Formats: sequence, structure tokens, C-alpha cells
Amino acid sequence: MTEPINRRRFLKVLGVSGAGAAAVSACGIGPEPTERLIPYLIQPEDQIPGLATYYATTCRECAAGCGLHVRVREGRAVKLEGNPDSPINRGRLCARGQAGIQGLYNPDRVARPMVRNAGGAFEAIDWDGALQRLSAKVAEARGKGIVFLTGAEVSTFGDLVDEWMRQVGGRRLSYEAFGFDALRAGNRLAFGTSSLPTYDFANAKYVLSFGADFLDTWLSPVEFQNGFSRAHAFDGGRPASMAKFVYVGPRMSLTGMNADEWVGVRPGTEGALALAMAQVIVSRRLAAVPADAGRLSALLSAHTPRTVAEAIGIEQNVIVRLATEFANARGGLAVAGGMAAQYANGAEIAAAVNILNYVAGSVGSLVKFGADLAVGSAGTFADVAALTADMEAGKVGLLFVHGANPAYSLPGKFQQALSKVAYKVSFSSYMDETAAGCDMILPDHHPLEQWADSRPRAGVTAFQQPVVQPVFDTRQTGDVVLRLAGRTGTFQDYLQAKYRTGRGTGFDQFWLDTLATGGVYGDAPTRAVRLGDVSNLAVAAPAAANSEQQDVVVFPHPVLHDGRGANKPWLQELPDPVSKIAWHSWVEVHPDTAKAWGLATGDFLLLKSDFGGQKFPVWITASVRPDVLAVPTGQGHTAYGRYAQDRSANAFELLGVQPNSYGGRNFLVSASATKTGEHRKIVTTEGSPRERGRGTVEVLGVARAKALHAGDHPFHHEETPEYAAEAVAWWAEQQHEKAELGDYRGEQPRWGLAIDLSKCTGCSACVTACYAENNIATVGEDLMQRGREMSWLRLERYWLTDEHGAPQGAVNSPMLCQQCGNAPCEPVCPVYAAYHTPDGLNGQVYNRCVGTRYCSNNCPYKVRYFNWYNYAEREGAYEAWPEPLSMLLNPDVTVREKGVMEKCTFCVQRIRGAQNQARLEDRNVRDGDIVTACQQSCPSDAIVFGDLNDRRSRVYQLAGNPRGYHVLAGLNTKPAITYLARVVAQDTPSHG
Amino acid sequence: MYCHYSASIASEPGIPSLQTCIGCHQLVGGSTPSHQAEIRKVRDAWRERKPPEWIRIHALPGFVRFPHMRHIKGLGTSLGVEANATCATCHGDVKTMPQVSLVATLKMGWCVRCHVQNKVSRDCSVCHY
Amino acid sequence: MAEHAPPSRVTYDYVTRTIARTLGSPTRGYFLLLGAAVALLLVGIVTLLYLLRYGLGLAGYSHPVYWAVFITCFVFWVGIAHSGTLISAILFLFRSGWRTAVYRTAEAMTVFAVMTAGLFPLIHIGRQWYFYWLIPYPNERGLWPNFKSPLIWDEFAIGTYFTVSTVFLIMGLIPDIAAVRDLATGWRKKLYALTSLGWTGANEQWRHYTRGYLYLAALATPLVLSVHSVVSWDFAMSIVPGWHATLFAPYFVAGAIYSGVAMVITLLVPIRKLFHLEEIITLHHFENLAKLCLLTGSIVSFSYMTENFVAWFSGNPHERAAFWYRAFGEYWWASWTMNICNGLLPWLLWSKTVRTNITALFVISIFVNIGMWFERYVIIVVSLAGEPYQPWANAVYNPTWADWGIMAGSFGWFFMWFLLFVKNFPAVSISEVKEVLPPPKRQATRAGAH
Amino acid sequence: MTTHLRLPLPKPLQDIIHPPPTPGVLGVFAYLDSTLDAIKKLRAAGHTDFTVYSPIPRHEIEEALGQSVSPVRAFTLIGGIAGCAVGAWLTLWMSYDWPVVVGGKPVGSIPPYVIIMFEMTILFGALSTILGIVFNAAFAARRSGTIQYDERFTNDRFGIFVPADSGHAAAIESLLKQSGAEEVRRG
Repeated sequence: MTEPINRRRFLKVLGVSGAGAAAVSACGIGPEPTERLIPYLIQPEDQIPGLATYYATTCRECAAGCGLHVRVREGRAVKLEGNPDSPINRGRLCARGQAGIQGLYNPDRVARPMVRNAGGAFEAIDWDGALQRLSAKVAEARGKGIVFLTGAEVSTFGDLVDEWMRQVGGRRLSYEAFGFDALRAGNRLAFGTSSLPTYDFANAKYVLSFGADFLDTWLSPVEFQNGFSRAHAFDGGRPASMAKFVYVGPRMSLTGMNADEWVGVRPGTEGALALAMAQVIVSRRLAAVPADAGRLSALLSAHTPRTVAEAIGIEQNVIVRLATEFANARGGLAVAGGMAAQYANGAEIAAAVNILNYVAGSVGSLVKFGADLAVGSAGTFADVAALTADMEAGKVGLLFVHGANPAYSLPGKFQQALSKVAYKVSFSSYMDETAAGCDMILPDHHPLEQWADSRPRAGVTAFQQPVVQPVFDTRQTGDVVLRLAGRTGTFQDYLQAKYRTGRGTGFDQFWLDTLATGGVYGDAPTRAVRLGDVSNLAVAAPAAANSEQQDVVVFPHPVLHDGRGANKPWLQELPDPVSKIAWHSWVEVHPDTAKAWGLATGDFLLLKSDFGGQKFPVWITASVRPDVLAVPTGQGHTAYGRYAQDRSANAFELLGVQPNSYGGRNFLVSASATKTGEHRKIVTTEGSPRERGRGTVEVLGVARAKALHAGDHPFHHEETPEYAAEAVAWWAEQQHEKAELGDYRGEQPRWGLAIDLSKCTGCSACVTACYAENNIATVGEDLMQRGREMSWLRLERYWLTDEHGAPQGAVNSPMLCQQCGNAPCEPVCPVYAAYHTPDGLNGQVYNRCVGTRYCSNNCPYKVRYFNWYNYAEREGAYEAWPEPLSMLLNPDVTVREKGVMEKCTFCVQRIRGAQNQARLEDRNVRDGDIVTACQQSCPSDAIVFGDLNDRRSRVYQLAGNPRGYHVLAGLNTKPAITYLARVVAQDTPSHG
Repeated sequence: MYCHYSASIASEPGIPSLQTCIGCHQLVGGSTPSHQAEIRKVRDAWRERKPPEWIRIHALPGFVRFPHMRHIKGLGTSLGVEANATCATCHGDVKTMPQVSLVATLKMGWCVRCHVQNKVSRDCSVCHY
Repeated sequence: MAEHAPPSRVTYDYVTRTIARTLGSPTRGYFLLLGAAVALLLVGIVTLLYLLRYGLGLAGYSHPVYWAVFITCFVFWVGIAHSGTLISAILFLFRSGWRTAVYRTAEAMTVFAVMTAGLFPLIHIGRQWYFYWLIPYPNERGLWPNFKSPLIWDEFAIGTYFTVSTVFLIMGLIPDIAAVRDLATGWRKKLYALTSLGWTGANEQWRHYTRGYLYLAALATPLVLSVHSVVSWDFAMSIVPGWHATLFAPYFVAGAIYSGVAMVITLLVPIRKLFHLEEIITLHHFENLAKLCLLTGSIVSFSYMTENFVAWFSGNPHERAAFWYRAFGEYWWASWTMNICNGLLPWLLWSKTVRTNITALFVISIFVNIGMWFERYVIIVVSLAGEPYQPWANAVYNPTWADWGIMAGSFGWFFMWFLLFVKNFPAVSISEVKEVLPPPKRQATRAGAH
Repeated sequence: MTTHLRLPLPKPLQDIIHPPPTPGVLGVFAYLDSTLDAIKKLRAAGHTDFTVYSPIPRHEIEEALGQSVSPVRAFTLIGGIAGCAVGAWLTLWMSYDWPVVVGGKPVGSIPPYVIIMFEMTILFGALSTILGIVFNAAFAARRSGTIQYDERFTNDRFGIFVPADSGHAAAIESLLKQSGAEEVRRG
């Protein structure tokens, strides 16, 4: 599909700089190739070679609408960072958001308009030709049914489409594979409004999630994680009061594994639990129950703990305990979503949870209606099902698809229906399943190339502006629509016109400010809601699957989500935070079940539902109920580019296409599970799932943690043992001597990091940030299976277990180079490629390294990674950056050659950059000038970087925190990274 | 500094855009025939809106960082060299060169010697990362 | 001073001619062997070309197992190299007469084994074309190697060892080359005339020669002990549990001699048969080699026990984990191969019947070689794969065709040189074998022991 | 009185390459004891600079000739010391030439450097020993280069060559004969 853009163009886009060398000299014996420099014809006013320019725009990888700062060097977007001004993500950015740039420079983008020829094959066509042909089609399709299908599109573009559809007598539908129909229905049931409120996690004193994966996929993950960590972390900005987090659901997701307690209820019974808790609260007057709660009495009395406990599958005293804790917290927040909102009775569950919030008095304080979320107004699954039916019936003459890929999430069914449509047009930037089934593809600009806005929630308007010139011959769909609608001007004009109204002369200033801040950020007034009539709410769980049928839960993959992330190598190579599996899908099986069926990890299990069958390799884990199997979506594409295509299985195949009672889709199906006898080595980065008391992670009960005072050393035993004391003294002496030699003379900073494990959720945003900042190669499935992944920063997930050994959440420990003061890796290097810098880093000189790999053997943290192949080799078997993907390479970081060792150096390029800047301004580097990529991205602010020799720096203070400890301190490696122990709610016994 | 507009503020010196060239060479025609011939090339290029291809003389390997601004600043303050003159330390007296050629090896030993002479760090990670 | 009485027909003349006969025109069998060796070598070369073009990824490495078969082979071959110098130098200083019949073979083996071992560090590094950066040569950048790195110690130790053992071999050869020179005819006479450096056996020559030889032996003795100690420090100097042990130097030296002696037996048995040297290399020699095997073998088994005991006794969780993994982890089979071949088999040698049974010795020596290869494999690969510090980062490593290809090549390379040597130079010392014979006397009075 | 002290000075090059043959008598012996016997007789008769050939070194011969200890040992000693010094210089000078700190160890840390020094000691010691042997033996070879020699000497025969002009030759021949030479040649 895509033509490799030629070198001339490449350099032009590049604006000519060291970047040329960085990208080209990747495969490097011998001298640099003679470069030809092609200057700009006319100097772009805002581009200075060697200096990064930041543009504010908006992330469109999901509907949350996080603000972006795009780092642009010489006309190339090289990194996506969070926009601090945005009230949504506050400068943080998740893995999916950061990978957006790999969508921009994706080698499998549709490079130019395409049309299906007589032979049925796609052939290129010029824009004018395509548009003429299309307007003819529109004319003849009038009255025959014209439908414009978009993703969640609450924006000016959406308005424009609506306008046009009215004009041509068509209609617009929006479709999200993981819609929030149940929530809306639930809110309708409970409060009579179908809008989605915002949830204030930051001020919650107790968080109770009924399946809502607010840290990975639910509504607005970055915002929620940021808030959650404030509430849940031991000292997350609030006076040390750790909000307990309880997760209710059949399977432990990324969100679930951050819980202090996991209540693995039988699927579908979440609602009963919520009501039972409400019943306890009301009957025992645990909270100031609102007056109108009286009308609940009938409903609640039918759901006493005693009556429902058995059905839910937990003891009633647990229900009572939870209810008491929840109410006594005075500020308990219960959220329903994810799995719980995807059962046949999802709406009722959502309603029940609303009731729980209501009786606990959280509605209005923590659950704010008014600032409604945009996804609330997206089309329901029922609409799409109806559309599919219409298409089947030939009632659709012309179909436009933009920002959605229903052919993947409604496999088979939608594809058949598609073939019945007379003419269908896709605006997709990639050849996805839907586009492949269309007659014409008019590739849209990538969100980073276009003008647009969106309203992620009431009161907030996020703007998009083009940050790079279009990489390919694409055209913004807005422009196309305007043209088809026979209107003049570009979409940009249309957009500006819209905001010009009522501003008059003030507009230009407004426009500049908006582009600088990335949007218009306001608060919507909170709207009070009253409890509706819920007396006949039926939360009963659907009948459990019969013996040979299995309950199968289909859940959204944390990073690939509904499959849209599958064409981005960063996301494919990012291990799933829970299973640590990458590059393929899997089925989660409880050890007991596995034993009963004689399954081993990697055996293939064929799941056959009434709608379809798929094979998944088994991952055995205690983080799922024994009577439930769980499979992620996202893989198994039949198109969508080299990284996504023909990879593992598509879980959507198992799901039905019939909307359920509330117009949503059932993600819980019953299927038969049979062992196929096939086996594969799963691609996982997981070594031992238990930490085995080797001192990698430390865990404290909350009471113990609160009892700590400054100067305490709860982990003192970890410090240097007696027999090493002398050696340490000797070492100190040497440090003194060293300070008097050459570059080591005088006062130097000692760069260090503090990582708070009670904040880290394991979301892995930092990992992707590291890939993006440091030009880390993605090695692909085969090599990763052989343990060749290059991830400088890995997240080690160690289960916390209760006395029965059942997992109760996990500790996530980001493991990266500790920049030891006494680094074992350094002295063993024969050529000083690994050495100690004056500012306390373990330098790694890539161009000096000969690749003996001794340093890695001697590294007790195992954080050094070796270039087994030349991952930058053009057309090489393991090429990591096929053009134009190479354009996102960071020009400040060397692209490592085959045969050299590489590792984290605390983003030394950023350190040097800051130092250069400071020197230019005749000042010293200030604390906070330097922010490492991982720190910058972390949604829960778990990572802090700074100078350990600067007593005023944040990191210095954190390093002195009594919860602080060094990993393997007993080896006297003197790490520069201080970990702060994970704190768990005291009444959850757990062994790290 | 006018042509390589970003040398003193950024790590990269910046290649003058053709517009920049023509800005002067519209008027400056050159004294000797050889000069005039060269300048004619520039003007033709401008007329054809086709940027000329410069051949890179001063090239460093991809794993070396040479922040221009910092060197200009450093040489400027420590040696008291006036900003424009600092260029000559590495590039030689370009304006008298009929054709630009290397005056220094631009090899590591050369860099290190200068760093040692000026008592600035020769720590590896200053240039290599 | 083991002067044994040889059959009377073994005279100076007999010795000269028997040994000279080994240089006679090669048989078809010889060419077959040589061909096989060269074929193996070619396999190695092709593999190496692949490694250079595509990178070390072709081998089985898997994080955190960053050293594997290549380094295993390196240590294996260095180990083999040790018995040679031991027999020729140390036993020379001890004046043990029985060494004379076997030391030439052992010494040649030493030189070729070091030549083989020396290749591996070059092959296994990531950027083989920059291997010379490990050499302290004045360069434009003004950079020097890091003498604190055990790898540099290695470089010096191996380099010295190769040089010294080579000159030692050549020194010993000179009088014998002269001897064959005086029997040879045609081009060979010319060749030997040149290589014998005008040796005539004049008293002045013997006078300096014997002295010099003595000093070389005196220098080679501490050298041979140091070399494998240094190799062992590659591991002992690191903090990897399973490597980091003060025991390593003596443990490795003993192991090296153990494997070396085994290899000597493996080589001598066929040579003796092929060249009909039964009268010169007698059972007595084999028995002595077997005793040496038994001694070093016992030291090795003792070291195994010590290692495990200390791991348990230290109470260090990481040490314990490492050795538990070694014995019962994914690689249990490798560890037990090592324990059985090196720990148990040598105990058979307590019985004289076994010691004096050539076939038995041959079989045992083969098993010892296998066992010693696995010892290195276990120490290197298993200690890394177990990864006791970061339980998250452990891995299972499996060698690939590239690993085996290079290893095969190394055997080809070694045997090629060895075969070429035995056909062109006396594989048994002529003059020294004579030395332990009673000199020809007119009166039948016993000669004073020399 | 030892032979090597009375070595003639090295001759001009062409002489070194093609030295004129030395006139003298060569006796071939089958037995060690008869050879020793002959040596004793010769020395008794005041001959000193004769050459004894033997297929193997025998202490009896050395004793009979009353040779002094070879000077090779001096070469070994000097070489060894030089090597140690070179090792020390390499390691320390190169460390401080561009000080780089690794693993919190001193820039010039002696313990590891001792290993390099040791290896260099051995290397230089061994090489200079070889040098010593070649150097000394070469002189010997020069001296006896074109004196008579018999190929059996490297096999199982002993030999004695006594340089002598035609005048004294006869006496020496008879002396060798009665000591038990199985063959006597004059050249």
C-alpha cells in the first residue's frame, strides 16, 4: 500500500541535522556515507534545527481526549507528551496515547486514495477523480439510504457530518466496540438520565470497583489513575490516609491487581452484592441515608447478605464487612463498568451500584452529573446492530466509515452485510478489515496532521492542530465532506468560523491562546439527580452455564483495546500488565481448572460459542475465578498492516451480534472448551511470579507504615552487613580519592530516582515512554519469545497473596538501571565502555562497546540489553523502524549498532540538554529542569528524578523517606534509585 | 551567524534556506568570474525553486554530539573569542576559502586535545549518548 | 626417578628408527582423519561468516544468559591445554622419567588447544571486528583498555601461555629434528636441516640447551598454574552466585589438568596403535597418566562438594537458590552428567586392573572429556539462567546450530593441526626417551643414575 | 680456563657464512664409557678446545669436560625483571593517563595489576631465555660449524673432534683409537 518515501524527501522533512546521522549511521562499520544536504527552500519560521518545538494538540487514541504536547524536531514529530494544561490528563500520557505517533508514521498507512477496479483490486486514483466519482455516487444514492458511521465523535467534525447527512437525507451513527450502554441504561434506571457523570477518584476515601477498569480502559484512564493514586497511594499528596481499594469481579485486571482486596464474585452477581451492601448500610444506618431512600426498602429487603451471599459465591460476613468499611469511610466511591457492565444484566448492575453510591451519599460529591462525558452520547450497540440488519436487507445504498472498524469487532456478520451495500467508502488511514471491504478509500489525515476539535466532556473543548506536514498524499475528511457538500473553504475555515461567532475582534487572540493551551478548559456545573423508581429492579444473575459449557469473559486488552492498537509495534511489544504476555492473545485459566483438564501453559484451548470458535494458548493464573475463562480482544486481525495481521486469534469471534435488553452487547458468553493438543511457547517477560523474599520489593501494612517516623529504617537489615562494613569504609575512601582526579574533581551532582511502589499501578506508560525517548528497538514476536526484548525499563509484577496463597493484588516494581555508585558492571568491561560518570551515572558508551556482555552477567539487576541483530538495518529481517517509522527516532539519542550493549542512563540526553541550556543562560540546573521520560509519562506520579547531592531537591527528600529501600542493598552496589515500599491496607494479610 | 542562523542557540547550526542565500546574492554578484559562476547557480536554483544539494564536509558520526551553541558560548567566554570568530577554531577561515575544506581532522583525538587544553571535561558521556 | 628396565632390544638406534618411522608416508586412514578435521573446520568457518554478517542473535543466547557455549568451549580448550605444560614442565622439574615418552604429544596438544581456545573470545564478542580494542596500543583517541577487567588479564595470560608453550615445544623439538634430519632424504632433509638450526649435539650446544630448558620449565610451571586461575577469575571476580567463590582458582586448575590428562590419554591410545609405539609408550606410562587423572579427579569432586556445602552453610538465600536450581532446575540433567562423569567415574581408577586396561582408560577418558565440558556449561549457563537476584529475569537457554557449528569448527581446527604435527615432527621425544635408557657401555657395569 | 672464555672473536660476515674448514681428527665411539675415557686422555694430554658429540646430554660428559654453568640464567633473570617493570608501567601509566573510575575502585588499583605484571615477567623471562640459548649456542655452533660431523651422532654414536694440524694429528688418532674409537677420520 505505502510507497517508501525517498531519501530526498526524508532529508527534507528532516531539515538536515545530526538526526540524519542518528538514523542512517545505525549500521555502522566504516566511515559515514557522504551526506547530501538539501536545505529548505524557504525557512519555516517556527523551526530551529537542534531545538525541539512543542505543539499542543489532542490525543485521539481513545475518547478520553487527553491533551498532548508534541515534540517536533526539524519538522518531524519525535515524541508525544502529556499537556500539563489539560484538566484531563494533567501532563501525563498512557502507553496508547504515546504510541499514537506510530500511527502517524506507520509503514502500512494508506498512502493515497484508492478505488476498487473492475477486477476487484484496489488501484490508486487522484483526489479529484475520486471526489468526482464519489459525488456522483452520493447523487444516485439519495433516497436509497446513506449512512455515515463514525467513532465516538462529539466534535465540530461530527456536527459537519450531521449537517451534510441532513442535506443528503442520510443519517450518522457512531460506534465504539466497547460502548458504555449499560452505564447509560443504569443511570436511566436509577436517576432517569442517560448521561455519564465524572468520577472524582482523587477525593474518594474508599474505592469499590465493580469490574470498572478505570486504570486501563474505562472512560478516562489517565485522569482516573492520576486521581486514584492521590487517593490510594500512601502519601499521594493528601495527609497519609490510604483509601482502601476493593475490586469486585470474576477476573483480576490491571485495575484489579492494584486492589487491596479482590472479591472474585460469580459473574453477573455484582448487582446483588451492591444491593446487599446498600441494604446493610440502610438497615444499620451506617450513613446519613437520603430521605428518599425509603422507596428502596422493598428492593433492599429482597437483597439481604444472607439471601444473596450464596448466589454471589462469598460469605455474608464479607458483605457486611465491605458495607461497613464503605460507609464508615465517609466518602466511599463505587463504580460499575468493564465486565460488570457487559453482562445481560449490566444495566441493572450499574443501577444497583448507583443505588449503593446514593445511599452512601456519594452521588453529587464524588459522582458528578453535569460534567457529562462525551462517550455517553455515542450510538449504542443496538443502533449498529440495526444498521447491520438494514445493510443485510439492502436498505443502505451508500456507507461511509470513519474512525471505526466494525468489520473487526463484528466479524463475519458485518462483513457479509457490508458486501450487500451498493457502495461503501472508508476514510481509514490504514487498510483495516472494514476498509478492505469497501469500494473506495479516501485516507484521512492522521489526527496529528489535521485541524479539529472535540468535546470529551461538558465544559472542555480540546483542539487539534497539524504538527507536521502530511506524510502521505492524504486529505482531511472534513475537507472532503465540505467539498462533497458543495461548500467552499477548508475544514479549518469551517472550524474557525464556528468559534469566531460571538467573539468578533477578540477572536484572533482567543485562537492563539487556545492553540497554545490546547483547548478551552472550563467546569460544567454539577447537576443534582434524584433517585427514580427502582422498586422492581431485577439484578438476578443469568443462569450459570451448564456443565460442559464454560463462562468465557471477553475483556478489552489494556493497550490494544478493541484492536486499534494492534498495528503499533510499541503496543504489540508492551507486555500486558497482568499476564506479561505480548504479541499474541491468550486465555486465562485458573490452576485448579488447568489441573482438572490437564492443561499446561501454552497448550491451545479451542473455545466454541454459539457464534464462533477460536483457539487461544493457555495462561495459567490464579487471578481468575476457577469457573471462568477470560480472553482479551485486540489480536487476530485479518488485515490492518504487518504488525497486526494474522496474529493469534480474534476474541470478538466468540461474541454474538444481537443487542441485549438495554441495547448493549454481551461480553460474557458460554462456550465449550476443548484441548486441541497443539502447543506454543507463550511470549512472556514473566520469570518467577513470586518475589521469594529476595529483597526486590518490600511491602508494609498501612498501620506499620503510618507508625514510621523520619529516620526509621524498617528495612535496615537490607543495608550493608557487618562483614562488609570495612569494605564500605574503604570504598568511601576511594570515593574521596576519586573526587580529586581529572573530571571527577570538585562538586558534582549525583543523579537519582525515587520510585514509590504504592503509587505504581503497573500501567506501563513509562515503558512506552522509554521506547519512544531512547530509540529502543522493537524486536518482534520470535525474538521476544527468546527473551531478546530490549525494554530498558521493565515492570516486574509480583503477586501479593492471602494466607491461602490466593492473589490479592500485586506489587509492580519498575526495574531499570540502578546507576550504582559501586557498579559491578563497570570494572569488568575491558574497554571502559561501561564506566562511572562524574555525575554518578553508569555511562554506557555505545560506540566503544565491543560486546563482551560481561557487564550484563555481572549486573545483579539484569537491566542491560544486547543488540543481537542490527535492528536498524534497512530491509533487515528484524528491522525495527521501516520507513517512515524511522522518522520518529529521537535525534538526540544514538541508534545502537549490532553487537553492543545498551541500557538506561536516566535519559542522559535530557540531562545534557538541560545542562547546555543552563550554561547558555549562565545559571545552574534547577531541580525539576530535568524530567526523565518515564517520570514525565507516569499518570500516578510514582517516579521522581533529581540530584541526590542537592538537599533541597524532591528526590533527596524522598530518598530519606523511612519507607525507602535499595534493591539488593546487601551487595553494597549503592544504587541511585530509592524504592518506597508498597503499602497495603492492613487488614489484608499479604506476603510480598 | 546570519546564514547558519541557529549555531549560537542550538546544537545544530542550521543550513541556510535558499531564501536566505538569495536575500544577499540578489545584490551581491561576486567579483571574480568564478564567484559569479557559483552565485549564478544559486540564482538559477531560486528561479527554479529547486534547493541546491550541498555536499557535507564537516560530518560527525551519529554517535557523537557536538552542541554548537555550547562551544560558541564556551570559546566565547573562556577564550574571550568574539562569537563569529569562534567558528574558525574548528571550521577554519571559511570566508577566504574558494571551496570549503576540512582544517581539522574532526577525529576524537582532536576533540579531546582541545577539551584538555581548555580544561573542560573529557568525560565520555559528554559527547557520546 | 622412575627408571624402569625396558626390553633389551630397545636401544638408541631402535628408538630413533621407531619414532622416525612415524613420519613415514601417511596412510589412507590418516588422510580420512585429516579430511574429517578440515570438513569440521569448514563448518565452523561458514558459521562464523554468518555470525559476522547477521550478528550473535543466531546463537541461542537469551536474556540473562549472555555467555554460553562459546565461553564454555573457551574454558574447555584452555583446560585441555594445561596437562601439556604440566607433564613437560612440572614433571620435568620432578625428574619423573616416565614423562619422556608422552610429553611431546601433550605439549603439541597444549599449543593447539590454546590456539583453539584463543579464537573463542574473538568469536563470542558482539563486534568481532573491534577485537583489537582490547590490546593496549597507542591510538589517535588516547584510549587504553581497562586493566581491572578480568578479560584483559585473560588476554595477557592466554597470550603469554601460548607464546611460552610454543617456544617450549620448539626447544624440545630441535635435537629430535636434527636426528630425523640425519636420517631423512630429499626435500624433507632440507626442511629439517633448516628447522634444526644447525644442531649437532656438540657439548657446547647441550650445555646451554639443558640449562635454558631447565629455566623455561621453571617459568612455565607457575605460568600453567596462573593461567587457569586467571580464567577462573573471569567468573570468581563477578558477583554471580555460582561464580563468586574463592575456591575457583585451585578448583579450575585441578579441573583443567584433569581434563587435559584425559585428553592426552584419548590422543595417545590411537597414536600408539597407529604408529606401533607399544614398546616406547608402555602400559606403565598409561598407568601413571591414570594416577594423575585419579588425583586431579578427586580434587574436582571434592570441590563440587565444597561448593554445595558452602552454598548451604553460608545461609545466603541467593547462593542457596543458585545451587538448588543447579541441581534440580531445568538443567538438572547437565549437572548430573557433570557429577557422574567427573565425580564418580574416576573412582574406577583406584583399581589397577582398570588403570592398566587401555580400552577402559580410553572410554573413561572420553567420558571425563564430556563431563568436563558439561562442568563449564553448568557453571556458566546454569548460574546465569537461574538468576537468583532478580527472580523475575530468569530464562531457559537452548543452543542453536550456530553454537554447535562454532564448537564443531573448534574441534576441526584442533585436530587438523594435531594431525599435521604428528606426521611432520616426531610425536615422541627421541633424545629424551634415550635419556632414560641405560647408555651403551663397553663394560657391563651399571651406569650412575643420571 | 673454560673453553668459552677463549672463544675467537666473531669473524667478518663472509667468514661467518662460509667459514674455512678446521683441520683436525674425528673419532666415532659406540660406547659412552670409551668416550669418557678418550676425553680424560685428551685433557690429560693438554687438549682443551675439542668438541664432544652425543645424541643425548650426559652428565658424565659434562663432568669429564669440567664445564662451568651456562650463562643463560642471567638472561632469564634480567628478562624477568624487565617484564615485571613493563607490566607495572603499562597498567599504572595507562590508568592515570586518562583516569576513569569504575565500580568505585581506585583509578590505579594494584591487586589486579599484579596479575599483568606477573604474566609479563613470565613472558619476557621466557623469551630472553630463548635468546640466551640461541645467542650462546650460536657461538658454539660458529666455532664447530665446519668441523667434521657424522650423522650417527644424533642417533646412537658419540664423537670427539680434536682440531689439529697435520703435525699432531697422528698422535691424537692413536690416542682416540686406544680409547676405543670404532672409527677415526682425519680432515
